[in-house]
Amino acid sequence: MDKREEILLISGVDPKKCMRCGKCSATCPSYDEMEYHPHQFVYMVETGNIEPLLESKSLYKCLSCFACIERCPRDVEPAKLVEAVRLCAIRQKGANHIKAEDVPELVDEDTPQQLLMSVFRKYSK
Amino acid sequence: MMFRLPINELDGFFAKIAAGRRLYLPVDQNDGTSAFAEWSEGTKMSENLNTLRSAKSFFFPQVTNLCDFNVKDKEIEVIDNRADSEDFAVFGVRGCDARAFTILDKVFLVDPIDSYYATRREHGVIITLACTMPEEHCFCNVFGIDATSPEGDVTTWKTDSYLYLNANTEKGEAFIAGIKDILEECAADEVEAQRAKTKEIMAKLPFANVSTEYFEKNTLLDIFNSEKWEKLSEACIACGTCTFVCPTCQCYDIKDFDTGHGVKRYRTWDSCMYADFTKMAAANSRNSQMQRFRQRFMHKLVYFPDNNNGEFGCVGCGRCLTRCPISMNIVKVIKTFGEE
Amino acid sequence: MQVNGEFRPLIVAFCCNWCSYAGADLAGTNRLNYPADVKIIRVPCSCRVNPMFVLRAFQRGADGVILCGCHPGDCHYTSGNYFTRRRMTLLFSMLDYFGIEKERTRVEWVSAAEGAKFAKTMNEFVEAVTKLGENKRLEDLRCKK
Amino acid sequence: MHRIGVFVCHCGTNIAATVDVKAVAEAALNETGVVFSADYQYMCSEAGQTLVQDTIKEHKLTGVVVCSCSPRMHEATFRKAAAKAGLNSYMVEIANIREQCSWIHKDMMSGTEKAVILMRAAVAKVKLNAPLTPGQTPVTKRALVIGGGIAGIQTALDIAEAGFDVDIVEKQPTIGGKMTQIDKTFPTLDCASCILTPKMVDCAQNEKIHIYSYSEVESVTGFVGNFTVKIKRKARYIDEKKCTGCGECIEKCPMKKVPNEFNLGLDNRKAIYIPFAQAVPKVATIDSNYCIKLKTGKCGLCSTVCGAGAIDYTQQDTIIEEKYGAIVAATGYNPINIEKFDEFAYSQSPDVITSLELERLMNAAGPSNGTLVRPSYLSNQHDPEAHPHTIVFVQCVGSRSTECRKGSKEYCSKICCMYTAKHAMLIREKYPDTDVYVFYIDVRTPGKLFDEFYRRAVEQYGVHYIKGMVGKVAPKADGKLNVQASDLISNEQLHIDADLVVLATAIEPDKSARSIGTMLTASMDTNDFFTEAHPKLRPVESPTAGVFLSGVAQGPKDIPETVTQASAAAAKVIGILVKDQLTGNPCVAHSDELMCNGCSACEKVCPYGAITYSDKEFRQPDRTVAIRRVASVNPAVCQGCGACTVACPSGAMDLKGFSNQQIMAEVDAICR
Amino acid sequence: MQEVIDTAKRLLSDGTVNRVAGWKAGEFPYDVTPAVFTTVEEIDNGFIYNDFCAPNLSKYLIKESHKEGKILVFLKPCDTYSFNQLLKEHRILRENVYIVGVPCTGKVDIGTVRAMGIKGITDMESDGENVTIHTLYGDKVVPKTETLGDKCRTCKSKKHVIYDELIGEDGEVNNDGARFELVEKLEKMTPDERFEFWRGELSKCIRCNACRNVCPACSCENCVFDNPGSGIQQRAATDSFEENMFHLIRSFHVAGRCTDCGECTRVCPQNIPLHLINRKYIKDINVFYGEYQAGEDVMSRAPLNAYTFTDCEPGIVYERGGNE
Repeated sequence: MDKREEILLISGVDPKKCMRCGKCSATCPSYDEMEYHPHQFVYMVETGNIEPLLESKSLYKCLSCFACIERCPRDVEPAKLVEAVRLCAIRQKGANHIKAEDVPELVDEDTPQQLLMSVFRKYSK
Repeated sequence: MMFRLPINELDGFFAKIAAGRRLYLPVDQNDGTSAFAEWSEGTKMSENLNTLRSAKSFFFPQVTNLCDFNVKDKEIEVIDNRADSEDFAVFGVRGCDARAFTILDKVFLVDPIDSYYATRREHGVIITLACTMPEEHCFCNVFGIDATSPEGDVTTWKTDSYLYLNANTEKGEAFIAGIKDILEECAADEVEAQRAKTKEIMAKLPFANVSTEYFEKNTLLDIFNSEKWEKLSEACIACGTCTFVCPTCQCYDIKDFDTGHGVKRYRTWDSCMYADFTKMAAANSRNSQMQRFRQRFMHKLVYFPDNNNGEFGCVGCGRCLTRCPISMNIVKVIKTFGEE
Repeated sequence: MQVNGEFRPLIVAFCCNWCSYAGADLAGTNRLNYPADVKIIRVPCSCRVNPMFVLRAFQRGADGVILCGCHPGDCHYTSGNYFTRRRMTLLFSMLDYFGIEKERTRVEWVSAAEGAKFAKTMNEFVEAVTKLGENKRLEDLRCKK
Repeated sequence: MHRIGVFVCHCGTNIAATVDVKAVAEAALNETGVVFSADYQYMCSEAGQTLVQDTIKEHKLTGVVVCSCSPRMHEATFRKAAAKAGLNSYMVEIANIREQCSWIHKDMMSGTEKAVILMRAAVAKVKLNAPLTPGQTPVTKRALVIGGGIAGIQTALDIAEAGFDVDIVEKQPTIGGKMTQIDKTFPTLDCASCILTPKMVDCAQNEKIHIYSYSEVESVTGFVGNFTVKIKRKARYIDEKKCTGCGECIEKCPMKKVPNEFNLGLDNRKAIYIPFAQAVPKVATIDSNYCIKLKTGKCGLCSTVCGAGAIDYTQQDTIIEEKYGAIVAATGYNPINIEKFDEFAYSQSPDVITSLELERLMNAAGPSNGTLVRPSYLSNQHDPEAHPHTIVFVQCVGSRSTECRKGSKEYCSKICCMYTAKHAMLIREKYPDTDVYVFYIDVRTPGKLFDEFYRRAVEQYGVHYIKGMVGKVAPKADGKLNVQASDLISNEQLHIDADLVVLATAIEPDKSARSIGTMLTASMDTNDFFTEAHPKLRPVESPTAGVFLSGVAQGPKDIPETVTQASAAAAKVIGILVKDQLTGNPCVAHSDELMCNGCSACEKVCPYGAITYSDKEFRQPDRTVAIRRVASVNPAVCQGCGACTVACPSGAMDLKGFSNQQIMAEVDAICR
Repeated sequence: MQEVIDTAKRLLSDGTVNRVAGWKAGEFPYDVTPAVFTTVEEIDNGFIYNDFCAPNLSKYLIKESHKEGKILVFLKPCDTYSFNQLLKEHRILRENVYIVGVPCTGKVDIGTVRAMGIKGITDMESDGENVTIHTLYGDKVVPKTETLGDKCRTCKSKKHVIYDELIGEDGEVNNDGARFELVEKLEKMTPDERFEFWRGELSKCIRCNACRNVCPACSCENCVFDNPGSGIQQRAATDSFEENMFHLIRSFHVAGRCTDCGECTRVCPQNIPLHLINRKYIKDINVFYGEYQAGEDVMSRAPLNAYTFTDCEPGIVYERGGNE
């Protein structure tokens, strides 16, 4: 499977739904720290231009705050794509950066699981 | 003269009969009931008391193709389908069904003779089998039928060790003559023990004492005008179940079927319970379900006996008792009238 | 039907007046060939086709029955083909349940502009039915010649 | 006895080249009922038609089969020809041996064979044909227009112009609709009131037009040419005939704190009010929700000051009934509720407004008398801070979005691009000191002079058009609005401190449309826009005969388009009203009452509401009388699709011209 | 059940109703007949309600509700669905009917008992758990669950969907899908096997019309099969095609209207599992167009009289499972 399909499969996102309004990027709190912005993520995944994304530090600048998912008028869910690309990067390296037993037991139960995972990946890079 | 056959030679016996003609006998179906089917090597005879449908269809099938009209361009050719009957034998007919044939004969073999029926009657041998385990819905004795010694061309009795045979008619004699080499002669009273035992059970049947006296003593009009019909018929759903399982019901309709290149003319069973039975231009002569319901029982219990020296049009097989969707039946009718 | 030792199927096609019948006309205008085994019956709308007609065709010796109507949403009567869609889905499913070859029945949406689709559909359908051979499971022996 | 004549056309060589026409004609004579057959070069020619007509007379034909081209081509021709010869035109059937035979089959044998079969099918069918006569129904020469906006007004004026009576039912106290609230119109920038109010006055003065303002449609029965409509006239507690619209009562009314819906709640009005100065009818209305007299029984000031004695606190809702020949649905639209779009802070800050609110703010008759002020300073308009310097427009708010949970619409609202360009332009013209930003996804300007208009906004007026959406609007402590947006071209995230944010809000059909649609049995799409009978060819007609569509009720559109459709609908209405009788299609469904069970299945599938039920007495076979519910089809409404015939389990419902027996006879003939 | 009898007497005596539709005892426990009772004496003289009262009384109300005065009817949970469906189709005058919902734990089916090979049944008693069967040839005790007919073995609901008064506690709808198990089994067969199965079953049909005449959905004034004008009138099946035709068309006519009351199979004198045809339609409708239970309410649109823009295409029949 090529990278693009892998990412689409992991994320469950259909980038073709994007109408290029840029609301995701407009709403993104980490915008300035990013090399590739959320709307670019969507476009680049759609065109199969994945390599630059895998290399980019933007991956780890995404806070997984989900503002882009919340605001997107077409239900594209860019944050899920970002997460999928991250996962791809990890799989490429062939190892997880954090062990399950390292997960502190005292994590707040209300915290979304995806947030935890994103944070772990980000800070264990 | 009584003959017998060791019971373990039954298959050979069937094979012998089937060699000269088609042989039909009751066979078990997957739902616990039995039906007449053609015998072939390995066919097992059913142990059931009686078949779900009666044996009347051997002589009066549900559908008979009377004739065809072939159309070619604007020409019409008439084709008679009558001469198509071959010899056959029906084994395992019970006393009730056997009596039904004499009733049907009184309809179809009196002038004008129904040639379709007559042909089949001529070609068929009826081999009856004496009952040993009557069931609760049996009431043939009410109509003077002796199920332990049924009518038919040949009567048979089945015991654990032998099948006993006795010819009642010329056709029966001829039939036995044809298979004599596998039979042995025996005394006529060898079946008496079995008969006595069966009769003992029959005396205890729930309907053993049902009386048809009311219908013999009252006039046609009194019965016809009785208020009881209304209540008796109120649940009737106007289906033809009773008619179609009945061994004596003989009404039919004639229908034409346009095949596109001709017309096939059929005779099919009909039921007086149907709203469109004998429907004519000015609708049906019996225009309520009560009238139709009454017709069926009046026919069996009053009209038929009136025309046939008191013989009832029912043989007490009990099929309608077990199959009626709403459990209304001739026994309930007889009893309701007899109550007074 | 056997013609010169070769099986030729008899296909009855019900076509709605507004789209598919016009589509069939267009196929003709464009001289697009399809087998002569297909005989078209014009109905105002595909929703006019009673399951009775489908069975009737099989009874009388048809080997395949196809219904053609406007594309969903394009019905001249706004909703007719939506009913057709449900009715025929259920009927065909039932015929399949009875063990009757499902390739003998078909619904296809053909617009007035789709002459080519009409011809293609008929070619495919005739081929599929030819493969199955004679309709035995829903035939009426009385109607046989 | 049938006496059928079969006529086989050569169509030059079109048919004759692949079909042995003589053989077809010969084969026809073998069919029962066929007494005559002939082939001819061109059946549709004068001579061919004469042959048909002469044969009908000479052979006393009871039916005619023409084997020729598609019935879609010449069925009408041969029907007319038959009628001229005295044979009912529905006793003619066409066997299509050209398009569906000779043109697609190459060899003569199979072509001829198939042509014979098609001929047989047509003969089999024609033998079951019955003479049909199209039904005639009288037409009530009066039209109803539901909705008194620009769409309804234009439709009514055009119908009245043609000399027919027309009624407008408007639920608001005045006609005029949304256009009355708009300041200027694109792309000409002329004043909306200036072009609309004369039309409103025309309506009021036209004796053919009757306006039922403050009224709603209660029920609709009947069918094309013969609708009966009940209209509820809501109590306005004013005698419309007496009120002169002088406004004295409004002056005196002590109840001042009623949100003014005309100004979208930006200011207040009195409990007794006239929505705006040019209202038609210019009659006051008492708002029963706020009137002190109606609520508490005390007050009654208005009554005291009214010189005309028009005030009537005891007025009740009344229902009137009127008959119409045609109905136009012009129910209009509303901006969607955007309270759920919290990223734009609409509910948090008064300075975030919808475009329609901006129209009121810029209108000379609006709450700020035409001076553009930040709504937070409406009560303090002279404050130097009141004037906005930085204004942000956000496009596509609630349009083109799948976020149904927020009340978004998947469709494009069509008008926003243009009115935003208009707003931006007007502001820049009037207040050159302002910075105007327009955030857009796409700018859609298909229309005459539309793109030029938008380019003018950019090039002449210096409006900043930025491709990208606004992600967030955050009110700041200093009263400014922090607008966070992306600029997709320069690939930057922008932060703008704005004084005013204007949201180009999606529009949706008025809430009343759904219930009116049900009453009219007019079909609607999932967005509650009325469906047209055909999206291309019958765009102003509803599938329900006699019901027409005008304006946004059918789909988003701007004023010129609305007016176009309004006039088109009027033309369609006039087309009906001008007739004394409507001639129907005789191939309609009919129900055999003796077999009908009254189960309602047919009614459920009828797209036209052509089926009604009534209890009828039937003599039973046993000579008793039973009352049964049975269906009957209104032949004037039925379009003959046949959906009901299949829904009917008892077979009581059948279709004339395509009856069960006819179609089965065709099947039989084909399979023979 | 004494409570049922008491209710009947009470409502008849206090004038709420002038007739009572119920079940009348027969010669044996199993041959109960639907009956209308007009007096308390008549009720005393034969009215019963027990584990043998299988007949669904709702169809009788088409006639009865159009007569003078109000009629009391006892409906089992599954019967109430039929009643609702008839109400929806305007076949019953609701105002003339007083419905008392009676509890049901499944009805003993005499055909099922006979199929066990038990002959000469003269008496039967059910204590709810077991059925004691007295025969001419000895007694037998059988768990009641084994004596249930097809309609009760996979009961769809113990909930009354309409009633004026209820006797006992109302039960629950059963959604375990067990009633489709046999349909699924058939679906998994090859087309040849299915064809053989249905040919075997339907060739037994004697066209007595019991299934049609008992069916609450088959309430036509004049059935197409009795109507010479319909073009498909049949008196008896003269060809295997006609055996199929009758059941195909009948099931299509009741598709989306059949409440799965199971009466067709119960009354079939030839023991044809007719409910498997109707259940196929019910299952298909559920799968294709969403769960739908006919008779559950009186307002919803029958699936065949409705549509959505996104309905599946008929081609789904070719794509779907089913063995090739």
